[in-house]
Amino acid sequence: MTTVAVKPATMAQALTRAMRDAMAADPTVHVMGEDVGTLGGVFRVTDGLAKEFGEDRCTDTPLAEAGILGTAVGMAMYGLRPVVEMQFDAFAYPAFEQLISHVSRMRNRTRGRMPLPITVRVPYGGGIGGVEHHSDSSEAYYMATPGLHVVTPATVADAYGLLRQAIASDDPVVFLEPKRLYWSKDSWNPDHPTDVEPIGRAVVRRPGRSATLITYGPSLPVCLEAAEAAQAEGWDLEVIDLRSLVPFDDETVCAAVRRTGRAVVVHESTGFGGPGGEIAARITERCFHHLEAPVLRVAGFDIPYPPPMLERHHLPGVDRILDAVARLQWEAEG
Amino acid sequence: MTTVAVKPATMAQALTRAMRDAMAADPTVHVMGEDVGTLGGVFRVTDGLAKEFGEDRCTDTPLAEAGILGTAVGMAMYGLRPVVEMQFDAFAYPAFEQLISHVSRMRNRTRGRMPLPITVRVPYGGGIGGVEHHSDSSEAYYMATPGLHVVTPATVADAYGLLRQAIASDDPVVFLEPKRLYWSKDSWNPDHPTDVEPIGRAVVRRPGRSATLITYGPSLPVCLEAAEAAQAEGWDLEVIDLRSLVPFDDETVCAAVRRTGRAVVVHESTGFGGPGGEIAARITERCFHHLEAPVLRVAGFDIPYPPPMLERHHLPGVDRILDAVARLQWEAEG
Amino acid sequence: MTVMEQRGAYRPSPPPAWQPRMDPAPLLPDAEPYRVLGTEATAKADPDLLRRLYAQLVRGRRYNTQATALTKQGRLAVYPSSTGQEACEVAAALALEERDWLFPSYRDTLAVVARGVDPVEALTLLRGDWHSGYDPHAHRVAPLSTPLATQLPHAVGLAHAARLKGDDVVALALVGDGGTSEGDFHEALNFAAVWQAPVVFLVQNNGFAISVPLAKQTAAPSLAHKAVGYGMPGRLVDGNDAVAVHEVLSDAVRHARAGGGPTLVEAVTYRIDAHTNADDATRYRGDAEVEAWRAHDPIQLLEHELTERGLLDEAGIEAARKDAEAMAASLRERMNRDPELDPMALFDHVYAETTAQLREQRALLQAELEAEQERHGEQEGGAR
Amino acid sequence: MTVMEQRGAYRPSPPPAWQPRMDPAPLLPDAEPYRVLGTEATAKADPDLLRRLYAQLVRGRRYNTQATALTKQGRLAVYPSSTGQEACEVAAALALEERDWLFPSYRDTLAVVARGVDPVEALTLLRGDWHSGYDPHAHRVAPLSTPLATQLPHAVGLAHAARLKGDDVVALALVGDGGTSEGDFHEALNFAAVWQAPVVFLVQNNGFAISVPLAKQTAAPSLAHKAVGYGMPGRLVDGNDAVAVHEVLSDAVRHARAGGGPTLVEAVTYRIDAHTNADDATRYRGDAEVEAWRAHDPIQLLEHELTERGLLDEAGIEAARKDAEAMAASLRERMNRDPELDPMALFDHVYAETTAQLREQRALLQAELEAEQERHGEQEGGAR
Ligand SMILES: Cc1ncc(C[n+]2csc(CCOP(=O)(O)OP(=O)(O)O)c2C)c(N)n1
Ligand SMILES: Cc1ncc(C[n+]2csc(CCOP(=O)(O)OP(=O)(O)O)c2C)c(N)n1
Ligand SMILES: [Mg+2]
Ligand SMILES: [Mg+2]
Repeated sequence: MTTVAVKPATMAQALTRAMRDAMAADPTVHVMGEDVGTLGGVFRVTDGLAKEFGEDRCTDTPLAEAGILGTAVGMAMYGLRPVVEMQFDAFAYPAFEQLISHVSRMRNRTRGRMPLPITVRVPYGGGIGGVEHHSDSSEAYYMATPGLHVVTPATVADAYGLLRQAIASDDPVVFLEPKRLYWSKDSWNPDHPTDVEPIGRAVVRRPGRSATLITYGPSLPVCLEAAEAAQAEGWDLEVIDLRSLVPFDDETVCAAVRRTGRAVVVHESTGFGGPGGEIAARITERCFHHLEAPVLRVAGFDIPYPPPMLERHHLPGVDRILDAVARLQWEAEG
Repeated sequence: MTTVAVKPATMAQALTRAMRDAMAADPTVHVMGEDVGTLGGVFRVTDGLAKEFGEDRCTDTPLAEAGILGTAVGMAMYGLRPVVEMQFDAFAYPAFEQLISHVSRMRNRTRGRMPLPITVRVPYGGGIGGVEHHSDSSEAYYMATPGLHVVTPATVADAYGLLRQAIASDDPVVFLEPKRLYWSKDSWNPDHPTDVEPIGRAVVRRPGRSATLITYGPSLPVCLEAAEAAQAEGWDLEVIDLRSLVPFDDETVCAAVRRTGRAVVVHESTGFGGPGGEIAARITERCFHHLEAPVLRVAGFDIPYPPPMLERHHLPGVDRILDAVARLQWEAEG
Repeated sequence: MTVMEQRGAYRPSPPPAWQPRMDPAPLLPDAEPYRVLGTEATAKADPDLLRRLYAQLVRGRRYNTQATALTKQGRLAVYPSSTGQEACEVAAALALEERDWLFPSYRDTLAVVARGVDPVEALTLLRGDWHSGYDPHAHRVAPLSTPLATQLPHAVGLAHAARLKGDDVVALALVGDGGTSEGDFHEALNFAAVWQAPVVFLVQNNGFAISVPLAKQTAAPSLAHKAVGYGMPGRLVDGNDAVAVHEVLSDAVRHARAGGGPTLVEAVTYRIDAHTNADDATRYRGDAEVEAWRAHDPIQLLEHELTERGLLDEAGIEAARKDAEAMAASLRERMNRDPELDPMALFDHVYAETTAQLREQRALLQAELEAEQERHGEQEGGAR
Repeated sequence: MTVMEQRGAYRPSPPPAWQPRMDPAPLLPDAEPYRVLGTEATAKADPDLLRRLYAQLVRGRRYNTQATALTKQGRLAVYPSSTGQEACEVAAALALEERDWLFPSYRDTLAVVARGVDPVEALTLLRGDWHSGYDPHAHRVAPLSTPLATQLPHAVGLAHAARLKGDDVVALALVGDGGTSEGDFHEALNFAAVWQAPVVFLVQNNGFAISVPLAKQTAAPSLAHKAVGYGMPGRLVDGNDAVAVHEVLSDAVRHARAGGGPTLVEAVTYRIDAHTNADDATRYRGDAEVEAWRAHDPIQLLEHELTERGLLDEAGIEAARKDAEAMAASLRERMNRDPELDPMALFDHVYAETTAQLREQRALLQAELEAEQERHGEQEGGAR
């Protein structure tokens, strides 16, 4: 997939455009959530939608997340495609029961007769100086819930393309938006905006031969930076952007790891019980004899997300990634 | 720790006795939940407590799990030690926000000034012929939440001992009770009932030299059975009962794996994003050069828990475990 | 700018935003549950409707006893009986038009059946061969909801969606007295009122949530009094008076269909049986209470009325009974056949398109089953 | 047994369980918010209390403007101002005895400060050096609760626990109009009423939940009308009338302390500032509305009253102003110092006893920080 870079936009703008285009193309697409209408969302990601499509298509709901997701379930039962915004990661927790007990299971429960094409947009992760409850990385909860797709863009083009795909999907998608990339700018091609790999495919963002960094969402830019810095140490690092945690692209990931023989999984979420465990375990199961070193993980510490003034110590940064790369038993090679 | 086996009891009885003894020893211990009072709980685990200690100490609450856990938080703030019963695994989901945003974080939030010594008892897992929402294995959600202890007994003695420890702990403990072991009987010593290893320690339930099965809760008896059956195939399997998923006993687990060089993690919870990923990843990180084969996982499929008539296909059984053991690359040895 | 610099006009009047709002009086329920049977209002009731209700009640009771019997025969994993609550179950189904939607809770298989769903399909969840047995779209009945009150926001969303589409569809959602304590109850009613969604909430207050009596569930004057807090009318009805329940629900459905918004109906009734066959109700309630309620049996109330008014004679009673027996016999017979089970179906509906992971796992199970069959074959072969 | 075999007594009376229950009338709020200032009731108010309230309101407003200024100077990460709502914030703090507990929501730092917590500690969360800055037990103030309405069940549990212990402690919990839509609001009020817990709920209805106006939040006649649905009294009060709020809250606290159970109070007020400094309120509301409310300013209302009654003169006003300025100056000065940060503290309070895993991670961070310092040292050394 080649994208002719023509027009710089922020990730937030690409997301807005994705919803706008989806709403224009399909009258069953409805956006709903707290402050998504008149205000355009606290991150302005739904800006303009209520104006263009009316308040019935982009609705300010009462302040109750279970109610938002629960009514979205009913709307989907009647043939609509709700796109639900949870205002922040931690404020999706009240909707957990609806998500786990209904959204993820309704298709299976009814033997396919009642699919729920709901997109749950969750701004997630830290690095924005947010106070408590505004910086959680909750992807482990969603990954452990069969029946959900869990998708997260790291580039502007993917923000558009993956959100369009998520809204078009007949399955429920938890769409995790890395808050700190909302204002990241990139060039993309608005004429081929959906010209990205499908949900379920990982993408090699930087080819390399020494070792593979496997990451997603907010940590992709950090990994790319680390890969640049690693050159000075003589390491040519490959960087994979998973894009979709569920379904998981074993093929792309394992092909890369088999090539390099070494891998580090990088994410912001806490390490223990976080996504990295699953990823490292499945790589090891599949590529054991290609591994020169154990798959290592660089993750947030196993602590509640820190207050803003301390968050930099928690977030995986370039140095921590390079330290992990250094521990990939290079001496064994010689 | 040696336990003189003297008196057979069911796990349910041991749990009841643990609460009874804790309530007798400490007037701040309060039991609360749906139907825990007059009825004694739908599994009769709180049987007799309301009668002995009064309804103020063992309280039938209104039917609202967030309310139950949320009021327990307030009670703990005032110095009580609430023991909360969630009626079934899936009915703990409405309490998720309280658990994640408050129970797990209050101590850290207040720099240790406001600990919450709450025990959340959750009957979990399948194998009891339960209809939808009555057989979930939700431990992955709890493991991924820093600030919680996650404990699960697999023996009658541990049911008593670990629950006493959980109630006495100054930290919140999610105490997962394997439903299908409620009626399992075992001999234990009521005179030394707390004579078990502390929370945080894993225990070798069966020593062995060929490979290590790592498991917990409902899958322990299955693993022990598999280990017996494996003898016929010439495998001498070690079986480790984790007992506590958080904190995790790396020491015991890694010592075992280093000895045997091969390991299989067994649990009922879905595999993808489940506890096994974390466990396999951390073993690999720590014992890579001792491993003759990748750490394999035998888990529930990545599907919503099946209806009762199909659950046996989902649950890890002896054959599936032995098939995994067979895949531990034995040929590599020769 | 500090306060001091802001001096000026000052208005010791009511706060500016305050306009006299909706008068709460019409939203409050009557002091006593509304009844028709045994009152003057009974004369106005349509004889045809009364007879239809009667026939359905008799069928409903028989359905309950038959399903309970099936648990004893191991044909159902569990059955939460609605014996004593048939008036609510049946009236709920009959108050709806074909295009409307019903949102049952786990106890409401009878309402589902009364709406036209095949009883065997309605019982799939409780038999345990799959989660939901019927096609929700075929009769516009949502799957039975086990997590309490979670179905209420679904009903609101569906009703709202229908209204947005311009369809005059109403959703009727059922919940128990215990379920009203859940946050989802609150959120659903609030959304419904704010959106003026065409939805009717029927609380079957049967006195208990498993073992917990109403007094431990709420301190409210009645559950119907919750309605005013959402800005919708609350109605209180004798839940054993099928005619009254039918009338109150029909009014609420009409009101909703006409754009009048949601209504909360509390039907005061009683759970005659234990919570489920697995429950022992003697642990938490006495016989006297149950007996008092048996004397207020929904079927007998209606039967008495019909007989008094000459609308029902012994032959009519016998006909209803026969019809019910035929239904029960067919149900029994069909439930005694083992359901067809396909373990592979476990993987078929998790996603619209299966994943590589599930394909792997499917293959694993397939291989296991084949090995199992081989072993069986060998054993049988060996035994011969 | 089928129905037919159960014939016998039949009772076309109200359902057996039905006893006339609590009369709802006393639970319903007045049609208009209760006011004292500008009415006859004002004569009865204690002059000392009025002066105390006044001084606190002036301080409170100054606190709000100072904290807002600190956001502009980068000294606070964010500040949700309670400008316009000072009467509620101050009255909430003053209505409590020392042994009582306050459960604030994220907007209520002013109430926390008015209760006696050091303003710098009250602002810790919003400065961002830690989550909660004060010792909750020192002043019996729970940590500021960001997840809306989640603090309400905490207040109920604490009040219930105190009552079980025999302490006559009351909990006062604050929540916004938006927060009333959350399930936790419902569950908390229900538990409180069922347990007759000594807790008072104060809803500050300031017209908005960020951008969402009350009309999109609820269709109820008033938020106070929700009380009857739980079986507790609902009270409606002019939230800008500090004397009225103080009186209503004090009554409710007294009632709770005496064993009378919980009360829901709705104070009608207005959020004069944007949601937080990061919000742009012009996107969703007009100036006229804000101006109307400015003319109903809580400080001016009280100041007018006090001046009229000869309880306050220019010197008194000046004294209050000076006191407020001193508080602001001290706050400014102390907030301009960088807080002490200890990255290692991230690991210290996750558990009572740290885990092996956290020890490992602590060591990792320690090593990183040492390496960082070394690099810094080298750079500085090199530069010299
Ligand atoms: C969220 C949730 N919590 C707990 C349960 C377990 N449970 C099943 S039925 C029941 C009692 C329900 O009482 P009520 O709402 O009055 O309905 P009824 O059984 O009387 O029909 C409980 C607690 C559940 N199904 N869902
Ligand atoms: C559970 C939850 N959902 C969403 C939010 C995000 N949020 C913060 S403040 C706010 C509006 C609150 O409105 P209201 O309750 O009226 O209080 P006010 O801000 O007016 O004081 C929202 C939606 C949150 N903090 N918690
Ligand atoms: Mg009930
Ligand atoms: Mg507000």
